[in-house]
Amino acid sequence: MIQAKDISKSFAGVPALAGVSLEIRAGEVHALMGENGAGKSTFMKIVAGQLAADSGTVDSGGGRVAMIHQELMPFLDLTVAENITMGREPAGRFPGTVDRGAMRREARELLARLGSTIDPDRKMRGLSVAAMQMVEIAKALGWRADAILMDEPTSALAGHEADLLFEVIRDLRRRGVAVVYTSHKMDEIFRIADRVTVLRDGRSVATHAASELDERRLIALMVGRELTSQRPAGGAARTETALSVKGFGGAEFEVRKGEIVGMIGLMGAGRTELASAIYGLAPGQGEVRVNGRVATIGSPADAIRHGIAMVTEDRKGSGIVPRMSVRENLTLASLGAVSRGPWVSRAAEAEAARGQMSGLAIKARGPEQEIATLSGGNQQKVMLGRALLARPEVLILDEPTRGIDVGAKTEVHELIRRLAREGKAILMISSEMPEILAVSDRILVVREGRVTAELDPRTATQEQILAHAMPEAG
Amino acid sequence: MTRLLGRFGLVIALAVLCAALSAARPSFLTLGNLVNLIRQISINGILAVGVTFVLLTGGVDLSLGSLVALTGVAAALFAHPGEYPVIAPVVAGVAAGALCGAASGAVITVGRVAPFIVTLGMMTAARGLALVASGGRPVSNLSPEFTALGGGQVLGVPVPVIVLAAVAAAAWVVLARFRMGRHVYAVGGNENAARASGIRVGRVKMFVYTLCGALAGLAGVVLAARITTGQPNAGVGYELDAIAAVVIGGTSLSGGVGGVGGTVLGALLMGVINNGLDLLNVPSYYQQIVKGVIIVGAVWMDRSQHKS
Amino acid sequence: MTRLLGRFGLVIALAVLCAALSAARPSFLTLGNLVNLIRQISINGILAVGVTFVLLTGGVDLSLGSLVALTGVAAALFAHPGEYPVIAPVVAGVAAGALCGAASGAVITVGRVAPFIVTLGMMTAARGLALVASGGRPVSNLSPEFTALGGGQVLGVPVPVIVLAAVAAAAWVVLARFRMGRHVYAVGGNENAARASGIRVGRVKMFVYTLCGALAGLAGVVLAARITTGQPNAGVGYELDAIAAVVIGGTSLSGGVGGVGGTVLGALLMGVINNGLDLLNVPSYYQQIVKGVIIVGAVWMDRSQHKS
Amino acid sequence: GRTGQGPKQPVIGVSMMNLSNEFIAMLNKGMEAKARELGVTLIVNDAQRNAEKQVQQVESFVAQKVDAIILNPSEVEASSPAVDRAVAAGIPIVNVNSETRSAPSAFVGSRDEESARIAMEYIVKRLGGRGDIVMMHGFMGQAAQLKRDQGAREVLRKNPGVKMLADQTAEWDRAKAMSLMENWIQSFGPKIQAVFAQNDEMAMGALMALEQAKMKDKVIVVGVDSIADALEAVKAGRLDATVFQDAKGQAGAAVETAVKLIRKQPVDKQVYIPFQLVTRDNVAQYLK
Ligand SMILES: Nc1ncnc2c1ncn2[C@@H]1O[C@H](COP(=O)(O)OP(=O)(O)OP(=O)(O)O)[C@@H](O)[C@H]1O
Ligand SMILES: Nc1ncnc2c1ncn2[C@@H]1O[C@H](COP(=O)(O)OP(=O)(O)OP(=O)(O)O)[C@@H](O)[C@H]1O
Ligand SMILES: [Mg+2]
Ligand SMILES: [Mg+2]
Repeated sequence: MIQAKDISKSFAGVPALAGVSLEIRAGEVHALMGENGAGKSTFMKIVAGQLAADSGTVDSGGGRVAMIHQELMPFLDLTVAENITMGREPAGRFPGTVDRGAMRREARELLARLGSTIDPDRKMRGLSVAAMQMVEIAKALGWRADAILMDEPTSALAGHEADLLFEVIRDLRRRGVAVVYTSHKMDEIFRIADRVTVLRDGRSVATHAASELDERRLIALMVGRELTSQRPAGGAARTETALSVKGFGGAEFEVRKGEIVGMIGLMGAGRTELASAIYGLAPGQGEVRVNGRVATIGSPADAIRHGIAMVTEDRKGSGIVPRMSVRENLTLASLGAVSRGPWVSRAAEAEAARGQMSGLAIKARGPEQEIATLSGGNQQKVMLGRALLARPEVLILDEPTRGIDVGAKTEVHELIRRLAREGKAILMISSEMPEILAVSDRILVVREGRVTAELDPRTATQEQILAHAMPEAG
Repeated sequence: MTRLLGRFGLVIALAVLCAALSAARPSFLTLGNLVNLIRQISINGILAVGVTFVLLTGGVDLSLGSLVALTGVAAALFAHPGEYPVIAPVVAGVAAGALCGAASGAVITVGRVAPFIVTLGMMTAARGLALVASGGRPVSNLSPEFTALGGGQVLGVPVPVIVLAAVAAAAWVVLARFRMGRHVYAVGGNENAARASGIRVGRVKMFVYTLCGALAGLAGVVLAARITTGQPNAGVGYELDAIAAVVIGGTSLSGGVGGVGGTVLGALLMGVINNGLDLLNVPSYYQQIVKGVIIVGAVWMDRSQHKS
Repeated sequence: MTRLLGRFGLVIALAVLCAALSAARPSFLTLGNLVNLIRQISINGILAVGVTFVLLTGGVDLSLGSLVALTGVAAALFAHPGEYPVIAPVVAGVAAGALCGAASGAVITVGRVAPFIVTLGMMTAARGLALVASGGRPVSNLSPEFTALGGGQVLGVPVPVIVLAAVAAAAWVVLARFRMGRHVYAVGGNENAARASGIRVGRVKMFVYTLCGALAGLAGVVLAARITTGQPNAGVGYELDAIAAVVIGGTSLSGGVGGVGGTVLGALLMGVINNGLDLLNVPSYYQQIVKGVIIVGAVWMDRSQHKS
Repeated sequence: GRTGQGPKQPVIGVSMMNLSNEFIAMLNKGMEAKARELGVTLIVNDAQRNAEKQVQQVESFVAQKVDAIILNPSEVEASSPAVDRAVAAGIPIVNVNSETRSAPSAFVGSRDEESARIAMEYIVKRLGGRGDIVMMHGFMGQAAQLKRDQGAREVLRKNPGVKMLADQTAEWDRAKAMSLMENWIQSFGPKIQAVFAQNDEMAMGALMALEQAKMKDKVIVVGVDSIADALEAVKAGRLDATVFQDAKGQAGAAVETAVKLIRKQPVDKQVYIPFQLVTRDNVAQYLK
């Protein structure tokens, strides 16, 4: 179906892909695996014809190729239906016109296939990242392509929605559509992939049938060494309360020093909304106390002053400043610490940036590389580094490992643990059940903006969590 | 519905202004003055409709004022009595505008030069061309059939008003019902995503700049007919008035949001302010202060309405 | 280093232009003419430096021309011989500018009205204020100490050139080395990210509009001193020239990218074009055509240089 | 603004070409003074140099049913429809200061060509019929620029000994004129013997550039309009000459004519108020 031969591509002289060849057959799900920055997205964009290779050929035999982008590309001020049908609008009665009714119907049908009930007439702006990802998937399906490239389609989705996507993928496979799939969620690969190709540093390392692999071997191929994936050490929670929250339409909880509280819920459960309100980024009525003292927070600047830092979920929208360097992005929330009066101290700043880059193993050509040209996972690490440099006592992490590779994910989990051991209070929102179970000391389940249950990760089961997260029947 | 509601604050601002004016000056709400008012906004309205397309793609066109002058001269050169049929000057004006617009569009898409710079260059160059083409002096002695396009009436409605209505209606249909309209919003909303959706972004941009130029040409024709001469120094500053009408009407300068309905409201608001201040006989210097304050105030009101 | 290289094409365009001019007119490359040239760009340069800050945050300021008039009048009112020390008119001009800028900034941040509209309103209102304050006639009879700010020299260097150099250097330091500078880039680069990083976006915007107004005031003072009168109708269209210099210099209209170095180059390029066309005695009409083409051409060259 | 009161005062609509222009503002002041004296109400609109706006304003006056209209046209051709509208509506209209192609009920003003002719003849006389000059235009294509250009060239044609080195627009603006003059000094240096600027603002700019280059004593500078600054400069011996246009005289005559037309009294169809050359010798009578 798709023949890619000897694809090479470099950015500003630095190779991102070096002679990658790949054959994708009709009716197979081909997983493309690799660490952050291995070249997966670059490869997919070249196959989709959205990026020109330096050398090499792509032959898709005249078939149509659609792509789900890792970085969401919504038209924020258009409706969901308009987004889904953009570029292939159903023709209306007169030449050149569009049939808006058909557009809406088609959007609703595509979303229904994914089990989503998003209103096709809603504006994209204001949808959660997860909802936008759903729209993006629906849009790619709408092309009825012969091959679909899916670049981390589930990075913002919770297990339940991912399951529905897998149903759709299996259906596509039955119809002979070729699917190329990337994800950093290992379990997904073994559930859905027929074959797996591993990229490492822009080279193709191996292609195997998925059945020949297990998680440990796959990780070893990706990372180039065996990874000792043990469960992180146990909690270090102390007794002093660092953060306590009351109000915000039905939330009341505390996070103690050294404690990691995981917050889980279905897509759109309101976790982001709640966290943003605490951080002063979104409107909300409630009381926040840090170390027992009431913190009046009207803006993130206030929050940071009170020792709260947050890594936001929407990396592109409210995370990176794309045209700034890695250094400038890292120190953005802590310029005061590297300044004398109004002057930014170049030396202090560079040192702080270098510290985070090595501490988080950020893969970049150097601190001066423009952050927009980093791979998604590495951008995410920069966001973490920015929050850490603000030296917070309370750290709110909204989907902190979204798009981060297995190796790095373990590192980030270990890092979160370490921060907890240093006494920081951590509120971690995640849609990945295994992550919540592995990292948290305590789990809060959120539904419709309210905390509906508090569970112990050592005893809680996935079914139990789901039961609290699902809306009550009737 | 949502679109109209989106501009609710603006409608209210307009209504309040009109009520205040007709209370102070009964002559404001006469049919004569209202027709007069709409005729007064026709040139700005036509330009504003054209530039709405450009702003929706996230671009800008600063050359409109100069294009009005150039195309007015071009039209006037073909409008002397007894030389050509009356369609000739209209075609000449619109074609000259479309050509200039297309030239700007080509440099913007092919050369990837910022629209601000390209159309600023066009603004300067087109003014020079207008002076060269006219020899620096007004082109007059125009046929009565041609000047009727500016001063005439059909069934009691002034021709410029009919032209504006037709242009606005057509633009609304294109933006709301045609694929090209969707693509205009897409390019302005997220250019990369538009490209990734298979939209030929270059073509869309060529389309909007050419259309905007053509409508500037139409405005130039109407203006030349109205003032019965092709004036090479006409239209100075018209581009800002046109863009202002569009932005007052809620179209974002960064593209992707807005539409022609708001633009017409915006042009209307500006017309009412100008007309009202003249009717109230506010001294010229204070007029400007009041005008600045009202424009900002109306948009402010509109925006706060939005939030609620 | 990368920043300078980024503007490499512009430097080349400038060099080519200068070489061609000095070949055609030996008088171009005389010290006298070069000093003359830089003095001529000083007003536009000061305005352009100010508006660079605004454009970097993704905003715009259309009121500059009117502010130049208003602040020039304000300064002139305090500059009659034997009334106040020479610092008084300078303070009056700069303060008037800063005040107007702060007013625009406040409406933009508090009212969330688009900068285009707010500063357009300010453009109209400030012009009216200038006319009211001056009674519509030039304020003349200014003290020689004051007019020396426009016509005087220090060690052979004209005062306006010194003012421009000081302003540009200070602006460079703020943008490249101060926290506030970084915040300006962050707000323009991604306002949401800036807010989430604890930057008080409103304060940054207040800062840039106030600064831009203050520098417009300084430009107004220098202009009034140079033409030895406070002209209420001075400065029409200056805002476009200033913004053009900034954009030619590589600062993006959507914010976040650019800097003062490019702005100075942009102002220089515009100055060379104006000076050169006068020296070559190109006829008026054609001057405008040539000017438009050169500006677009230079930026095009700069952009294509970028890609390689 | 509205002047005077009373139930049956006649109302005159006035559309001025540009009230930010000093001369036009003086014209306006003169009209208001005369209106007060005669007990009529003026509604003054400012067209801000825009002919189309001027047409609109006259249309508004017609819609308001004023008794008479005074038009200070911004363009010969482009402002003509304004006159046509008033005539069609049967409202008397008086053009003041400059002409339109369409014939108004009456005209009060001066011939703009004449001002340039007077200025240029003065320059030719000072140069003894032989020399090199430069000319600064107003905003290209505007009526005043065209007519002053025409008047100046008429004189040059009759005096082939006087050569125009360069002519360029400075758009009526003092700062632009200063830069233009600086550039001319760079390119022609001492060859320039005289400057004719189509208005006094530009003449002042040229004057200051020449003074800074320490060349003023060798170059004759002449402007038009007799604005306050120019008169002061003539008095101080800096500016060689300007041409006086009688704003008060024009304004008074215009209002008087309009009132007569309202009262259906006979009027002169055309009242020309002559220009006068102002030099150091006679400047005292224009300064007050
Ligand atoms: N536009 C660009 N300019 C410069 N470098 C780039 C650009 N795009 C990608 N790169 C570099 O190419 C390499 C491969 O990036 P790519 O996005 O393909 O990685 P990836 O495998 O998709 O990673 P992730 O899992 O984090 O999404 C990275 O080192 C990245 O920094
Ligand atoms: N699929 C959806 N359909 C409609 N509205 C949605 C959807 N997803 C989110 N929302 C809106 O967003 C609000 C809360 O979203 P928020 O982003 O806070 O949720 P979340 O728990 O962080 O979930 P996630 O980020 O996984 O989507 C909801 O109240 C709802 O209005
Ligand atoms: Mg990727
Ligand atoms: Mg969320």
